[in-house]
Amino acid sequence: MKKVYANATEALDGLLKDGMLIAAGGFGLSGIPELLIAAIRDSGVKDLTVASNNAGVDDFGLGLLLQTRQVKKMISSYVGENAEFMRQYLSGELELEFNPQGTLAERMRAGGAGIPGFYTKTGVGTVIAEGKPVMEFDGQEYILERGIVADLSIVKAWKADDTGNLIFRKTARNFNPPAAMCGKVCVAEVEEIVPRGSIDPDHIHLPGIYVHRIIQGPHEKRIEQRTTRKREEA
Amino acid sequence: MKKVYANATEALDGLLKDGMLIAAGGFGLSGIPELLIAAIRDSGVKDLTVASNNAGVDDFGLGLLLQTRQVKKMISSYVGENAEFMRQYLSGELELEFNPQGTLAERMRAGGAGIPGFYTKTGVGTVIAEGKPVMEFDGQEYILERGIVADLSIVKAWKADDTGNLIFRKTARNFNPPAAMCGKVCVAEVEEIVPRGSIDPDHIHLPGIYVHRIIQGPHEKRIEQRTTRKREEA
Amino acid sequence: MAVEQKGWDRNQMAARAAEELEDGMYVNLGIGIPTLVANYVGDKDITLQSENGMLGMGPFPYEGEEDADLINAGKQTITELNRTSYFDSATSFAMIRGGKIAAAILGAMEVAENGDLANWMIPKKLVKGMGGAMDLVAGVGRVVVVMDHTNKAGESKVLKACTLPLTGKGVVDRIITNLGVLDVVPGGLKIVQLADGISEDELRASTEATIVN
Amino acid sequence: MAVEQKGWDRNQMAARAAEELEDGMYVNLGIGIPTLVANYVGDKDITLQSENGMLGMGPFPYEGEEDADLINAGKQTITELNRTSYFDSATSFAMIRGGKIAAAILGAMEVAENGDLANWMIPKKLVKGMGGAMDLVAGVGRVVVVMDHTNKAGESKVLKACTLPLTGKGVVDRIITNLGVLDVVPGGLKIVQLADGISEDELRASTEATIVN
Repeated sequence: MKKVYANATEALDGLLKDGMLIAAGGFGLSGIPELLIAAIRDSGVKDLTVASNNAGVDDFGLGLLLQTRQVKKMISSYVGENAEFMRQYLSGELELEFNPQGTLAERMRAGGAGIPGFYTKTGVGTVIAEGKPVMEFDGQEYILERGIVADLSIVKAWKADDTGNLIFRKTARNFNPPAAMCGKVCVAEVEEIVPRGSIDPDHIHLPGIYVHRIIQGPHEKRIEQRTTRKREEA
Repeated sequence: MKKVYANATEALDGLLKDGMLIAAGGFGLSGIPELLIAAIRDSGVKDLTVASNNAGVDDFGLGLLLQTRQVKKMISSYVGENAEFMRQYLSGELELEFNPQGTLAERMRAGGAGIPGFYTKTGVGTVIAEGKPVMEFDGQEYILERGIVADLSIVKAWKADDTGNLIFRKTARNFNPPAAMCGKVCVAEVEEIVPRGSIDPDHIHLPGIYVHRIIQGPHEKRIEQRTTRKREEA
Repeated sequence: MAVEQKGWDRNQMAARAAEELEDGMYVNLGIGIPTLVANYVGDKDITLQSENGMLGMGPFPYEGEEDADLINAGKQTITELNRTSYFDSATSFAMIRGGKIAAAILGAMEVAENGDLANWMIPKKLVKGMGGAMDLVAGVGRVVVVMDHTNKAGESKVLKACTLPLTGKGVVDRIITNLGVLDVVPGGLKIVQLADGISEDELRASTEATIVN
Repeated sequence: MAVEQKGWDRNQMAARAAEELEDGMYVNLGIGIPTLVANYVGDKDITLQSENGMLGMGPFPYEGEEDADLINAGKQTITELNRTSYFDSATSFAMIRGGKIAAAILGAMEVAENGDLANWMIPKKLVKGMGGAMDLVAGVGRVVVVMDHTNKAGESKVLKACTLPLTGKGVVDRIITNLGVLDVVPGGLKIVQLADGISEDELRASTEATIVN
């Protein structure tokens, strides 16, 4: 069962369809599947719903799909870094469903874990609770949130073996594992494909069962806010 | 904030109370907190409810607490390895709540994750569903299962640093992370306490936030079923 | 001595069950005959899950190389492969419940024509627990049962309705017995294949369930 | 030029907020003044969570050592410590929602006497999203708000009831402003401390919320 593909376009072959739901990993511009996003843009697929914590910036990450108007709806927790997003949203061209960040992450994990709904305190008494079933547990109110099952997941990892076992690096892990879990099909892009057995089985962050196709490629890995301290402060 | 204690008795000091709910890691006899179980036996605490996938064997693991009649109720998925358990259960001395294995694991994770209830297909149409609220999602029936929050979690890991970051080894990981997550207090026993920074932060399986007290000690690590093949078969 | 079983023996049943598996599948094998299926996958690229927290289960270790930290769901010592990954029980059943495991091959006490499965308890006998069986049958993509067609008294275990407490309701896709292969379809069971030396009449005579073809 | 603020300045507010933290605590600090709290924890053993998947957040990197794979929830480049662990977003919010984070110190637009908090949106203005704020206030053990007592127009931000859409209902435990420290208690707010040079009358005059002491 060959999972390794030559490039992002080949890895997405046959998987894209207008109107589909895509779950994407990444936080800000860190750990985003930049090669797959570019290939989705080039494919011309449209009317997408994208579940992703953020929406990239104007000219990088998911912002690329907003420029081309391929996205119909975003499911996100924070979209403040994207002026084009705001323009489309305020003009009514783009739908937006805000989810609290932890609710979004848990909805993805739940969808992947066969859990169609779970109760959470997050958002009780706020606009987030509107229209959602409420249940009381031990005297406290909770709202029902739904699991997300995506038609396609796109994620970025640090390394993979050819069976799809993935490891991530530092905070670039973020939404990638839950996004991968919730996809009916998951395509992963990595910085390096390593031989089987070269990753300690106890170090694998996401087992290959969740990953159907893999590509290796060069990543820009853009930094959104370069904050530093001076050496003399040390 | 000192988390490292000299031994199991000191690590449990002040944490034990008659009638409490304890969540224990381990699968069969693999990855069980054997030192903490022995110390709980020696403490004489009684009327315990123990959430653990299995109940040990007659003379090892949680079986020790059954011998001494310190357990009032078990929440488990499989208890077939323990004759004393069966005797007490059939004579009505011991309560038993069977949970499907995945439901038990998820109940522990949910309890630790602030999720008081979640829906699952597991057990629909079986005795497990009796008395549980049902909800339909996308035309399919699911039952509501509750998160478990334990008064105390006892787990076994391979290594810890002194801030409580844990790593496990092979299939001895099993129920230990979810059990640790669901405890109001969690005590971990490990084979080795290593210096801070000697575990790659990307390799940590359970962050120290879940672990309040740690002991290091010698482990018997008994094998329940020693199955082998002969070298000439290779 | 056990009575000579008609049709396929344990290994033939396992070999037939192995034909259910396709290249690239992640599979969970139950205890008993299902465990033998691993011997018959040939060069198909199959990854075995052990629900206590492992994908890529290897064979038993060589004598002296047993590891208390490396066991399967039957608590037997095993080994790892170069594709192996380990994870905790919540993650393990997340992938089972979430339908990521393509197939489970399991034993059974009873199967009914509506796909009901009973394989975890006999009332008033010792009750050991369902372990992961209820999660598996509820969650995996395809449930294949491998079992003897009849019990020791010669009574059918392939029934109109289960008499024992259920492990899952309407969960079985295919039944492989010593007498042949049957699929759960609307209205009852459909004979897919007869075991070597078994006539269709023999199979029908040993089956209480409705056969639709 | 900004108008000279009465009472504590930003750093003094951060220093006061740092007094809320006890040895051994795991803490989440919001953007703005709360970020400054890290400068005032002294030798207390505090572990900072960054909700994008990290415990044990270190300071900004030295110039030239920025790592695109190592950022905080404000998307700033940071560093790791020898206690650091990384995890995914579902695990991160599992610990937040599960009450494992002892305290969150957050900014606010408005706080009400019943503990309601508004800090994520102003209707008809740009809406950027709540990020992790709703999860934090619903889940952590103790919510401490650090903010200016009044807005630029001199109007109280410590209200009888919030006018903006809520981030959380009845979630705030303590309010630290440039004028002092107030606790949310049954019936309203209780003055715990006055900022340097601030009289109780000044604090009361700038507070719309009911003060119970």
